[in-house]
Amino acid sequence: MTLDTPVVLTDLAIAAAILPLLSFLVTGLFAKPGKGAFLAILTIAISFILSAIVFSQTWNRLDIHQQYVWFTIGNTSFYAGILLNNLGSLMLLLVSGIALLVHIYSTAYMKGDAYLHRYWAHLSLFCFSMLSMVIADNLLLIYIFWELVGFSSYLLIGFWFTRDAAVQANKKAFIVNRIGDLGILSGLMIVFTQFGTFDLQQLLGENGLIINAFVQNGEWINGVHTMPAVWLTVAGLGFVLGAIAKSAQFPLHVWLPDAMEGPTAVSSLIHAATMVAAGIFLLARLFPLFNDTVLLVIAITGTLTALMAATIALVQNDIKKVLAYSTISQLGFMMLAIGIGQYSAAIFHLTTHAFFKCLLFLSAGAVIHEMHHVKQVAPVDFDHQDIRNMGGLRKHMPVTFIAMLVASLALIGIPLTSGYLSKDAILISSFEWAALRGSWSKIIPVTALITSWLTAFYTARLFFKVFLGKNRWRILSPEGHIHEAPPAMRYPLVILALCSTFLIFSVNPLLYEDAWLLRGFPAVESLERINIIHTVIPALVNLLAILIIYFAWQQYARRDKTIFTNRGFFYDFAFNKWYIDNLYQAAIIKRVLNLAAFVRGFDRVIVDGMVHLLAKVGQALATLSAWLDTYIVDGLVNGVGILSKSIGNFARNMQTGKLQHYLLITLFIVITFFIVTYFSLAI
Amino acid sequence: MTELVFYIFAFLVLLSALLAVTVSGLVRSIFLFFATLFSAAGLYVFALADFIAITQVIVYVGGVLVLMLFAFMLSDKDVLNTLQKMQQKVFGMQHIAALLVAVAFLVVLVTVITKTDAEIPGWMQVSPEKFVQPEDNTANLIGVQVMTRYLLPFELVSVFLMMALVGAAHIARKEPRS
Amino acid sequence: MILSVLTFLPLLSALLIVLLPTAWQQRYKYITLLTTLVQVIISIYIYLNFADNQAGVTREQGFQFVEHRSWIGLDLGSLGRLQIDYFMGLDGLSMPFMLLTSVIMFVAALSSWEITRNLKGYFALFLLLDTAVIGVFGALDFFLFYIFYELMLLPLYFLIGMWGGVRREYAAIKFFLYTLFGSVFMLLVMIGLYFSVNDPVTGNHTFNILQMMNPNNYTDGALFSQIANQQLFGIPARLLAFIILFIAFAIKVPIVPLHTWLPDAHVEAPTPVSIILAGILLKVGGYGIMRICFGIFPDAAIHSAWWLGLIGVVSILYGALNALAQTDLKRLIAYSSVSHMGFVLLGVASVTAEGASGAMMQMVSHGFLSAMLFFLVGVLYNRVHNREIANFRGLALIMPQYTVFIMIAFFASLGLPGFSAFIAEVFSLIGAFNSQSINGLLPRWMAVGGSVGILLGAAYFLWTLQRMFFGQTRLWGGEEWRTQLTDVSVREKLALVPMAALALVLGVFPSLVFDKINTSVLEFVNHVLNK
Amino acid sequence: MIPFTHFMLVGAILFCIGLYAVLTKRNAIQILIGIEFMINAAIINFVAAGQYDKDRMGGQLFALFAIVMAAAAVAVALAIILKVYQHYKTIDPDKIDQLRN
Repeated sequence: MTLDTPVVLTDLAIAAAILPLLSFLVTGLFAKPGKGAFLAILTIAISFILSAIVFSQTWNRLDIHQQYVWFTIGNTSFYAGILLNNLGSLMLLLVSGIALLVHIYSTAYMKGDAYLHRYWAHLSLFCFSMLSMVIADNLLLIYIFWELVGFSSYLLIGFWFTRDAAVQANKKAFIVNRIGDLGILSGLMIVFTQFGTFDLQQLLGENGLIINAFVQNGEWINGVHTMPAVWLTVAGLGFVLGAIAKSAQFPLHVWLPDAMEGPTAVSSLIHAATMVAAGIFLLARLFPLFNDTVLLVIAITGTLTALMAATIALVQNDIKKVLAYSTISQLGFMMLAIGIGQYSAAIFHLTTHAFFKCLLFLSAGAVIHEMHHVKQVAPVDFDHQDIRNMGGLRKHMPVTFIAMLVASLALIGIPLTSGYLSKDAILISSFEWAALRGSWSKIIPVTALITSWLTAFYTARLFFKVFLGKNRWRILSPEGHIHEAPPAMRYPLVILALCSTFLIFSVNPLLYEDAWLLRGFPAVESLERINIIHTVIPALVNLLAILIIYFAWQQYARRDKTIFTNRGFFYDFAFNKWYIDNLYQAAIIKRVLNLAAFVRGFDRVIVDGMVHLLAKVGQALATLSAWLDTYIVDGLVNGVGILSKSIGNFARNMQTGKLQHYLLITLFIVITFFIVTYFSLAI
Repeated sequence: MTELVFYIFAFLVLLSALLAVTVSGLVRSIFLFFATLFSAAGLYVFALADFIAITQVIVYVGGVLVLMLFAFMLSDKDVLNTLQKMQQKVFGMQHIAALLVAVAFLVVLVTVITKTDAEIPGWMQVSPEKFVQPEDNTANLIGVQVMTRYLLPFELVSVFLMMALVGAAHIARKEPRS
Repeated sequence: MILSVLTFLPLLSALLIVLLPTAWQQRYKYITLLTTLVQVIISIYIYLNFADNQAGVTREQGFQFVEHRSWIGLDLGSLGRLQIDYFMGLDGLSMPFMLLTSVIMFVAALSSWEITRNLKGYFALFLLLDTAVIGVFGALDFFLFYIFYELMLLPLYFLIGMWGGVRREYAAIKFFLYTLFGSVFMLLVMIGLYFSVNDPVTGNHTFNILQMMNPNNYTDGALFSQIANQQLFGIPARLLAFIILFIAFAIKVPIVPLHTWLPDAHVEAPTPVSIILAGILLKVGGYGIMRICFGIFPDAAIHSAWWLGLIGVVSILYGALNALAQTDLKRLIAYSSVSHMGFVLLGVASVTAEGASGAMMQMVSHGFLSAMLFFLVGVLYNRVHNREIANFRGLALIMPQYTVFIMIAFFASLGLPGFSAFIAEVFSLIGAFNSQSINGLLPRWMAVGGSVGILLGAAYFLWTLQRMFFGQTRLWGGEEWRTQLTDVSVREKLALVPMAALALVLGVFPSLVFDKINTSVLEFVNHVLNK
Repeated sequence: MIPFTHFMLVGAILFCIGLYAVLTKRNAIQILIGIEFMINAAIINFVAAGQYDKDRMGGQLFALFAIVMAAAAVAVALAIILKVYQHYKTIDPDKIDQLRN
C-alpha cells in the first residue's frame, strides 16, 4: 500500500479533518480549566502533517473522490464524501498550516486565561469545521461545515463573554452570516431541484451537469428538469450572498470589524486567514455555476468593498480595526478576481493573503500583548489597542518589527513579497478583462488601482505609528516596559514572515505568471495577454506606492503632527464606516423589532382578541340559552316544583308564631267554611 | 220616639267603637272604649235590662276602665311612653286582610241574622206573657233567680272573680330587685 | 401484542398508583419513571425490529406489530353491523413517534420531581395521558383513534388546570375549548366517513382508516365518495371534510391563527406538561394531518396544498417574529414552536418525498428539542420562579453547565448543522422548493420565504442568549438569586443529556430516522399524488 | 218595641269592629279593647234575647256573669301585659314570637 492510493489519501484527509474534532470533544467534555493546549496542538500538528502528505500527493494530479451513502430520502441518496482536488488540498494545507502556527502562538498569547480549555476546544472545533469544509464533496456538506465554521467563529468571538461588546459582536456575526446562509440555502434548493444531486463532481466535473445545462428561450434546461432561467441567476446570487456574508463583503461586511472583540489569535486565524476565505473558496468551487450577470455582481461587489474598506481603514485608530478593514479590502480584491473570471488569481491572493494577514494580526497581537502589560502598570486607563497610544516600538520589539515590516510590504504589494505577485495578478487581469469590454468596465480596474494605493497609505500609517515615532505610551505609563514577544509567539511570526516573501510561491519574484500555485488552476476565462499592462501597471503601482509610503513616513514617523485634520465630511464618513451600521440599525434592525412588537401586539389584541371575542359570544349565547333553559324550558318543569314549594312556603308562613295571624287564618277558614256550606245548602 | 233614642245609642256604640279601633293614641282609644260601653249600656235599657245596664256602667266603666287607666298610669313612666308611642300602620297587608275578614264575617253574620229574621225562634213566640215587661222589677227578678236557680254559677263566678283579681295582683306585683 | 402492552402499561401503572395508599406517595414518581423506562425499552425494541422495507400507509399488510381484533360488533338489524375494531399497527409514519413519545415521557417523568401537590392525582393523570398519546399514534381504526384523541384532552386539562401557574384555569379552559372545538367537528366527519365506507370483506360500514383511504370502498353516491362528488353548503363534501379535519389537527400543531392557546398553555403548565405538550402533543397534530387528512382525502389535500403551504410559511414567519418580541422566556420558546411547526406544514404540503421526510424529521427533532428547551426553562423557573428575560444577565458565569445545555438547545433549534433540526428544516424547504418542479403544488417563493424563518430563529435565540447568559452577571433578585441559581443537578442532566444526544445523533446520522420511514413516506407521497 | 234583629245587627257590627281590632292592633291593650268589644257584642245579644225569658232571666243573668268575667279577664290580661312589657320591653304581640322557630 502506498501513500498515493486514493483510499489511503482520502483516509488521511478524513483523519486530518477529524482529529481536531476529537480534540474538541475530549477537551470540551473532560478538560480541566486551563488545560487542553497539548491535545489541540498535537491534533492540529498531525493534521498539518497529514495535510502536507495529501497535498503532495494530490497537487496537479487527478481528482480523488470518495463517497459513502449518508442517508436516503425517497429515491434520492445523499452522500457524504471527500473530494480532493487542487483547490481542496491546497486549502487543507493552508488552513492546517496557519492553524498550527496560531495554535502555537496562542499558548503564549492566551496564557493565564481562566477559560483556556474552552478556547482550545473552540479552536479545535473551528479547525475541524474549516478542514472538513474544504474537502467536502457536496454542497450539503459544504453548507453544513460552512455553518459550523460560522458557529465556531461565534463561540470564539464571544470567548470573553462577559464583555458586552464581544457578545454583541458574535451575535451580529452569526446573524449576518445567517443572511448569507439563506442565500446558500436558496442556491442549494435550486441546484437540487434542477439536478437532483448535491455532488460537486457530478455537478461541476468535466461533463458535469451544470456545464451541460443550458439556457434556451428563457428556460434553464438540463435534460431532465427545466426552470425559468432567472433561477440560474438567483442560484448564483444566492451563493454569492453566502460568500459576501462569510467573506465580509459590502453590504454584509459589518460583522468583521466588530468580530475583533475576540482574542487576537482568533482574529488572525479566523477573521483574516481562513474563515473569511471560505466565501472565496466557495465561489471558486462553484465557479462554473455563475453566469455573466452573477460574475459582474461579484466583480462590482468586490471592487466596491475593496474601495470602501480601504477608505475606512485610513482613519481607524484601533490597530485591529485597521487590519480588519484591510482584510475586507483584500477580500474585495479576491472577489474582484473571481468576478473577472480569474479564480486562480483569487485563490493565489487568498493564499498569500492568508500568510501575510495572519502575520500582521499576530504581530499586532504581540504588540497588543505588550501594550496590555504596559497598561496594567499604568496609572491611567487607556485603550491599549489604539495606535495613537503606541509608537517607537521598533527598538523594543525588533523581531516583531521586522515581521510586521515584511507583512506590511506584502500587503502593499512591494516586489519580492508574495503580495506583489498575487495583487499584480488581480490588477493586471482586471485591466485585461476591462480591455475586452466597454469603457465603463474600466471603472473596476481603476478603482482597484486606487484602492491599492490607499492600501499603501493606511498600511504605512499603521506601521509608522506603531513602530516609529515617539514612545507615546511612555507618557501614559511611565513605569511600563515593552519586551520582545515570548518565543512561542515569536517563532510563528518568523515562519509566517518567510512565507510572506516570494520564495515559496515563485522563483521569479517579479512575474506572477510563474507562480506554481497559479498554474495549478485552469484559467477559466482566457484573457488576451496585453504585455504593456504587465510592465506598466506594476511599475505604476509600486512607484506611487513608494511615494505614498514616503509621504506617510513624513506624516507619521518624523513628526507628531500631520497635515490631516480630524474634520470634514470625508473624515466623518470614513470614520463612521460609511454610516452603514447606523443605516442597518435604523432601517433594518429597528424595523424588524418594531415589526416583531407589532406582530406581538397583533397576536395579543387581534388574534387572541378574536378568540376571546368568540369566547365572549359563546358565553353570551350560553347565558342566553341558560336563561331560556331556566325560565322557559325548566320553567315548565320548575313550575310544578315552584307551585308545591310555594304551597309549602304558604303553609310554613302561617306558622309565624303571631297570634293575630293564627286568628286571621282561623277566621278566614271559618268564613270559607260558612260560605261553602251556605252555597252548598242553597243549591 | 223611644226607638229613635235606641238608634242614636246604637249609632253612638258603633261610631265610638270604630273610632276606638282607628284613632291613634291609646288614651283616646280607651276613652272612646268607655263611650262605647256607656252607649251599650243605653242599649240594654231598651232591651228592658236596666239592672244589667247599671252593672255595665259600674263594672265596666267604673271597674275595667279605671283598672285600665290605673294599670299603666301607676306604672313606670317609660311604660307609658312606650304605650303612647305605639304607631299603627294603616295600609299593611294584614290590615287589608283583617278588614276583609271582618267585613266577610259581618256579611256572614248579617246574612244569618236577616235569614233568621222571618222566623224568630219559636220559644220567643210561644208565650208573650213570659216576656219581660217594662214595668217589671228586673232587679228583683234577677235577685230571685241568682239566689235560687243560678246559685252555684253565681258562687263560682264570685270565687273565679276573686281568684282572678288575686292572681292579677300577684302577676302585676313588681319583682323584688335582686 | 407488544403494541398493546406499550399502550396500556401506563394505564395499569396509573391504576396501581390510584390503589396504593397516599402514604406511599413519594414512590409514585418512581413507579412512573419505571413505567416510562419500560416503555422506552419496548420502543427501542420496536425500533430495532422495525422492518424498513414495508410501506404501510394504505395497506394493512404493510403495517407491523399489527393487532386487529373485533371490538364492538353490534348487530343493528337493517342497518348492518356496527363494526368497530381494535386495530393497532405501526408504519414508518407512526413508528418514530412511538419512540419519541416514550423518550419524552421518560424525560417528563424525570422533570415531574418538581411536582409537590396531590401526587396521586398528578401521576395517575400523567400515566393516563401517556396511554392516550401512545394509543393515538398506534390506532388505525378511526373510532379508536378518536377515543384516544379525546382521552388526551382530559388529563391535560387537569394537569394544566390543577398544577399550573397563576392563570392556569384560564389557560386550561382555553386549551380545552380550542381542542374540543376541533375534535367535535372531527366527530361529525368521522361519522360521515363511517356511513360512506364499506368494508369490502364483510360489507359493513367501517371505521377502518386504511379502508377509508381506498376510493373503491366508498358506497356509490355516499357523501364522501370521491366519484359521487357530493356538495355540502356549496362546497365539495370531501373538501369540506378535509378542511374540518385539518382545522381539528391544525389547532394541535398549531398553525397561525389558531395558535393562541399554545403560549398560554405553555406558560401556565408545569414543566413536565410543557414538555409533553411541545414534545408530543403538537406532533399529534402533524401526524393527524399526514395520516388522516392527507391519507383519507388526498384529492382535497392536493386541492388545498397551496393554502396549506401558505399557512406554513405564515406560521414560520409569524411565530418567529412573535418570538422576537417576547419578554418571557417560556413564551419565546412557545412561539418558536409555532415557527418550527410551520416547517412541518410546509413540508407536508409540498407532497414530495423530501418535504414529507423533512416534516417527519422536523416533528421528531422538534419533539426532542422543544422538550429540552422547556425542561431548561423549567430548571431556571424552579430555582427562582421567574422567567423574564430582562431579569437575568450573565448567567453563564454562575451556571456554566446550564449555559452549555441551553446553547446546545438554542443552536440545535435554530438549525445549526449537526443537529436534527437542520436536516429537518433544510429538507422541508427543499421539498417545498422542489414541489413546483415535481408536482406543481407550491410556488418556489414559499420555500424562500420560509427560509427567512431560519434567519429570524437565529436572531431571537442569539439575542436571548446574549441578553440572559452573557455579559457580567446581573440578576433582578440580587444575591438571593445568585445563591438559588445552582447549576444543573444530576437528575436534570440525566434528562437533558439523552435529548441533546438524540438531537445530535439524528443530526449526524439522519438515516436512523430516514431509513425507517423512507418506504412509508414514498408510499404516502404516491398515495396522495394518486400515482 | 225594638226588633230583636236590630240588636243583633248592632251586636254583629260591634263584634266585627272588635274582631278587626284584635286582628290588626299592634298594642296589646288595644287588642284587649277589641276583645271587650266582642264580649260586649255578645252581651248585647244576651240582653236582647233575655227580654223574652222572664221566668229564668237567663239572658240577663248570663250577661251579668259575662260582664263580671270580662272584668276579671281584663284584670288578668292587664297584669299579663305589664309583666310581658317588663320582660320584653314591648307589648307588640308580633314581636313576642318566641314560640316561632
